[in-house]
Amino acid sequence: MSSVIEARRLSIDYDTEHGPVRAVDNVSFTVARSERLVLLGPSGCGKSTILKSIAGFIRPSSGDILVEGRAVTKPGPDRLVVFQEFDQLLPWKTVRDNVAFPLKVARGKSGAEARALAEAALAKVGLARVIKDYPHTLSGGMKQRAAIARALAASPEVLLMDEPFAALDALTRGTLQHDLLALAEELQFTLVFVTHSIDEAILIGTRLHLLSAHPGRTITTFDTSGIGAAQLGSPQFRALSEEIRHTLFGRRSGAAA
Amino acid sequence: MSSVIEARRLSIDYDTEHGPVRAVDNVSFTVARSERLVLLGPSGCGKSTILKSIAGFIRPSSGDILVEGRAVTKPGPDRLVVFQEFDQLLPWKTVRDNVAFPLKVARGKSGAEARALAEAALAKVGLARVIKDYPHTLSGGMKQRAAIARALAASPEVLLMDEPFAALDALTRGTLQHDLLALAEELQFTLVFVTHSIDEAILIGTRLHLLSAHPGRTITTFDTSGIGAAQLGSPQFRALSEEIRHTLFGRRSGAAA
Amino acid sequence: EGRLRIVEQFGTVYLPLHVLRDQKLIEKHGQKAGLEIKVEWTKLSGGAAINDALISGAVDIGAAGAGPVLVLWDRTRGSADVKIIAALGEQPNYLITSNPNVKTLKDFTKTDKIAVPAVVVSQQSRLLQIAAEKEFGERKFNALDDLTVNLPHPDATAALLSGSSTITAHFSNPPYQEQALQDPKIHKVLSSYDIMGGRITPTLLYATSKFRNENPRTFKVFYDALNEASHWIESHKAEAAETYIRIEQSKLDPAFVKSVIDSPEVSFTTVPKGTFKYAAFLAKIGAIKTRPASWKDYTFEELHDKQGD
Amino acid sequence: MTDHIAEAPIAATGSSARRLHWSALRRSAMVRRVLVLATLALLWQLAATFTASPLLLPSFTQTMTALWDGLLHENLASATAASLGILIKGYLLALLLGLIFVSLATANALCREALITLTAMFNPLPAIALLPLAMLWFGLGETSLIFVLVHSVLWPFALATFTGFQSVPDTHRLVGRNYGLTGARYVGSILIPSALPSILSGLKIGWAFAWRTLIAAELVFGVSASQGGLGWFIFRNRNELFTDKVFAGLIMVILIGLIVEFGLFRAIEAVTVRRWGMQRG
Amino acid sequence: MTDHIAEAPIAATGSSARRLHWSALRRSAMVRRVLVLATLALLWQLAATFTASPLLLPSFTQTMTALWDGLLHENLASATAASLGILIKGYLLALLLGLIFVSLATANALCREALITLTAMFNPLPAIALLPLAMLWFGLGETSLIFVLVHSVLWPFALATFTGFQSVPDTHRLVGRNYGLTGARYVGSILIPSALPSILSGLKIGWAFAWRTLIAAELVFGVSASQGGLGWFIFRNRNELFTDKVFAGLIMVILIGLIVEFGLFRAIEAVTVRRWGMQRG
Ligand SMILES: Nc1ncnc2c1ncn2[C@@H]1O[C@H](COP(=O)(O)OP(=O)(O)OP(=O)(O)O)[C@@H](O)[C@H]1O
Ligand SMILES: Nc1ncnc2c1ncn2[C@@H]1O[C@H](COP(=O)(O)OP(=O)(O)OP(=O)(O)O)[C@@H](O)[C@H]1O
Ligand SMILES: [Mg+2]
Ligand SMILES: [Mg+2]
Repeated sequence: MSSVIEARRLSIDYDTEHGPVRAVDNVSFTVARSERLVLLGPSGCGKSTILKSIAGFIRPSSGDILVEGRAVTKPGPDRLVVFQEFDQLLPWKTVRDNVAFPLKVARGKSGAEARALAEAALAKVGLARVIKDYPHTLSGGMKQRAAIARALAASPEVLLMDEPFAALDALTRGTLQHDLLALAEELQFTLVFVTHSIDEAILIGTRLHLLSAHPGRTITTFDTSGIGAAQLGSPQFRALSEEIRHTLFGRRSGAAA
Repeated sequence: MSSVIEARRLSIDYDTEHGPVRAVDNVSFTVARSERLVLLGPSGCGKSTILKSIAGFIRPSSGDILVEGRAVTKPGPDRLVVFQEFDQLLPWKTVRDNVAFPLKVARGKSGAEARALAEAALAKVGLARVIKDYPHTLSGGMKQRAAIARALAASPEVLLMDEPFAALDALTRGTLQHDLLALAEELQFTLVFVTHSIDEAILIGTRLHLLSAHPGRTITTFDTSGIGAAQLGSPQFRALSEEIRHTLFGRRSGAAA
Repeated sequence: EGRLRIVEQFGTVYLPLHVLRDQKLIEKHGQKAGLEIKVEWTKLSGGAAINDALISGAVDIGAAGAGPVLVLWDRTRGSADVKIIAALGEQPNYLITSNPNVKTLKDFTKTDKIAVPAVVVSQQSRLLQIAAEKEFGERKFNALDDLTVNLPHPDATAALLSGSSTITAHFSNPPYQEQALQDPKIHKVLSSYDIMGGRITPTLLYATSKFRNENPRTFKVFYDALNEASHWIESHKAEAAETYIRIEQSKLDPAFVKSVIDSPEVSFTTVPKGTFKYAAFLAKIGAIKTRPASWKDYTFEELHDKQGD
Repeated sequence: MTDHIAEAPIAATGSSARRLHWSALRRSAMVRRVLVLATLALLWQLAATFTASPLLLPSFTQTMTALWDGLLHENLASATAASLGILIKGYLLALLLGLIFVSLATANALCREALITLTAMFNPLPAIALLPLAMLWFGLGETSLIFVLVHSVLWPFALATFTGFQSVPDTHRLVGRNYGLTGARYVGSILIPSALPSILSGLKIGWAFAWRTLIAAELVFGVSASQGGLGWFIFRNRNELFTDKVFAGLIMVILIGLIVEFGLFRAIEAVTVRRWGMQRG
Repeated sequence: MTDHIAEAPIAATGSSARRLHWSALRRSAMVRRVLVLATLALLWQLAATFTASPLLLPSFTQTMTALWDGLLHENLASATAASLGILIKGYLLALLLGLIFVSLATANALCREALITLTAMFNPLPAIALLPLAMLWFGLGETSLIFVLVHSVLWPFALATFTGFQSVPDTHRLVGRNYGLTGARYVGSILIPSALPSILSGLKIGWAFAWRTLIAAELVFGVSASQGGLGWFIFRNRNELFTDKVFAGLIMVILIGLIVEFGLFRAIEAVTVRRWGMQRG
């Protein structure tokens, strides 16, 4: 069995002042090598929570998560995360050093090599101009792009991305979606991707895992391995998009996003 | 002349280690009462910067900003801001108290009244469940919704929103877009709205102000006052969307957003 | 007039003050003189703090060692004009050691450390300097200074008795020296009486001339009461010991306190003794700038008909 | 194996442990505290026994006996109360002055420079430097003690608080300004809560140094008549070489320190910075 | 009118002032500092003239004369150097111990409890309490001084640093853990830089209290007549009632404090926390 990630009957509770609150309820999925699983669901349904528990930051209340067949016990650089937060860049490092950092500490690259790789990755996300700047001088979208560059430069076996493109304009977003898919093709990493955009989910994912609103339960899954950038805007694509929308929200949505 | 906001030949520089960096270059616009101006442009083009200078947080390097005919000299509760950052909720207040806070300090409401209004506003954005929780227990999208509720509850004359819906799923986003428009209709406030979504821009705005990439310069403006939720998905809507895309990026974008 | 603020330190040498307080002698003498006197008693530690208090006017009468008093007299000449009111009593200070090889000052070696309350400037340090000058010759008064270290009396005593520290000698003070000497490992090297060639009064009461000029009657009352207290102690040693224990709320054994104040070397007298030699030495080494012509230069007139020196 | 993941990551992401787990942790925090204290007492007892020099280092048991004795038969309790009274007055006054000072420094560039300069100048000055001035201005007694206490608390507290204020995230500042908050309202509703972790650390340091200073200063400013505080209790017994009572007095200081830490500061932390997710255990 | 907006908001959003403006500000920060110092000197001079009690409060000019004299003709310079040498040794040792201690506390729950408990217990203890132990273990001299210095610096520094570590934002922690950082590497590359504002405030407070303690402790430990540091210089002149020299010694402390604040700490802040946008002026 070549499943890289396996979540079995996963439930996650947060302990709060008012007692435990269930965020994720009995969710199971498997992700095979070089598959791209997208978690899709309404705000607050537990997408980030699931991602953090794959990353090893949160221990499930019940059920378990296996990565490469072994139970996740701690975080590690085999599963790099792009967080949802803007402040995930370390403020005391320049943008370049932020990207070079995991290359040095987790990939054993030399300083010069790490810097060179970092610069290349930053150029790809359009941040060549600001490599020597500190993160606090970046705009929201620029911070997010730097974080994406940091994760991609380190080419992990498993990549966990939490709404990485949410703060980006259409052009930048399109470019990065394209780059991500190309890189996935090339490096064959396994991806778990959180988004609230249905179209993005179809484009990026080979499989979509739909979650209900709080607490997150599995609604259904879609196989979208056959659909890629080439199908974008096609009737098939739009039909699937509508179907997913309907499954999630039960009616046609009037949102412009 | 009934223009509420007037920016005249606005240029804004940030002073950095490497000298001043121009973020906004010679941008002018006026926003009439109860108009809804959308700033649209690529990541890092200076949208947030313009918003912050209208809010009175950043002094222009040249040119000036008038609000109600007077030069902006300081921030104030007549121009409430929904920031782009997730951490704009005050962590030491519950979600409800966060929303009640400006009502008390800037609108002179009594504690009970403020709390009641806060609860109503939070219910509208789907956060009734968490009114007594502290912000650090909220998901990214929930924080953003609370911030939106906070600004809307205080019903300012001028509302400045910086990508408020970026972290939201399609359904929530659609609902909030709808609610915002309804409220704008009802209260007739003046809105400056930053987004990177072209469709959202068309839907929300009565006028779109397109900015070029760094440093932000005016490309052109679009009058979209005739287009609303009713036109969403119509050929006219799609044609406009394509035109804007073309104006901004010079080619058809392959992004799924 | 009518108010007296007195500051003292810790030790049996302050016994006359304890008696004043215990028997309300100042108040009694005040009534005799037709004065309602309110007495405030304060405790401070260290001559420097007492000097500050006196100059700032926070207290009226202080008690400290001859060293600080003479320095203060020297520095305030022409301004506050601090002078000595009276002595508290004659008491010896012993140089004691736990090093069996030390019989005289010459026997101290580099490995010995002599504890004094304050290197160079304290009463004990000055006594040691005078002794050193005698022992090693003129101008060699600081021969032993390098062996001295700062340590308050109680800590020095504890260190010496514990035997586990580097302190091998202590220029001490009653009652610590008596306490220490109860230990057979400790012996006496020198007494301040040997050094000064006779009995001395190590602790003195002093005040500013301003206070005396402005409160002549109160001053007189205090002086008379003090004399009575001293006389009373001389004839009531056992009761005086009890007074000490009562006023100081001391946990010491009354018999021990009595043995300290009952020693033939101790007597309670208001007449200063041995201060002039001391002052002359200080003037010689430059610690005070003015060389007094006689002991009367730095004492108030009340004492001038006594046989002091 | 699962314990590791429970340890580090849950501490990292917050209160994600299960209910039972949490109460077990609480219990074990208590257990750990007792363990630490017991170990210390044991080490002390051993060291004292080994040293066999009760004049320098009385044993734990001797000290406890002296403490008991001091509380029952001597004025240890009232001396402690007297010291505590003065301490609290000086401490609160210093906090008030510190807050005013730091607030002014936030509002005005000249005040800011004055605060930084004054702190750099006066913070390193030992109390000895203030004695003459204190006596000159306040005479002997409580006022002078309070003056010295204020000196020892004001600067470190102001420093910690000012650092906290300067580190308040921009977003919090902007939100406050956006609502038109200025002056005391801005400081009170934005800066103070946002800087609370630093302020609490300043409060703790100030509290500790207030004690250090008081004990030392009581010796210098002395006592009138027969009353006197804990510092005087210690000094007197030191003068009479009752080292066990000296240590009993110090144990009082330690006990009060522990009570204030766990009864007050930790409690405040629990309902503020920890509850708000601003500080992790 | 535009000045207001330049003041508060620009401070709030960061380095958005124009180049010229910034250098003008820098210049005026210098001007302000000089203004503050001059005002203080003037106040002092007036107070001294008014008090007319040079034995308690010598004037600014008298003190400056004494300072000059002390540097040229007396051992003030060498005494200062001696004190500074010991101070730095004790200070650095305390920082090292503090960092180790706090790092252990971050990694292990028992160590954490031990740190909190020990700090609450020992921080309020005056140096006097350590005297017997220091004598017992280290005898008299430099080692004992360093021991007392470590006591005065270690606890407040550990407290401030630990507070800083606990306030490190979750995202920074998660990023560090995500890259597999643990132990010293985690502390060094995540916790220390992220907590740097608090650590710097701990460094400043520790530095100040090291001076306070050293000046006081030199009177008790390890002074023999021939050598002796600044504390001894002050004490001796105080006993001999050369108050102007006492103040000259204190001015040395103040001068060193100012040099360290503006030459070292501010410089460090400028290239770290301010540069990184973690702290505002
Ligand atoms: N630290 C926490 N303590 C308590 N509850 C929490 C905590 N973090 C998240 N939750 C709750 O868990 C649920 C899921 O949160 P999560 O962040 O996983 O949502 P999400 O799907 O990522 O949402 P979004 O799209 O808005 O980011 C939410 O209801 C939230 O309130
Ligand atoms: N504090 C700062 N110091 C220096 N430069 C800054 C600062 N803040 C922003 N900038 C620069 O100004 C430019 C505009 O930033 P701004 O945040 O306004 O962009 P934006 O249009 O909001 O982008 P996004 O859509 O990514 O949020 C960027 O190039 C950014 O690097
Ligand atoms: Mg999320
Ligand atoms: Mg922005």
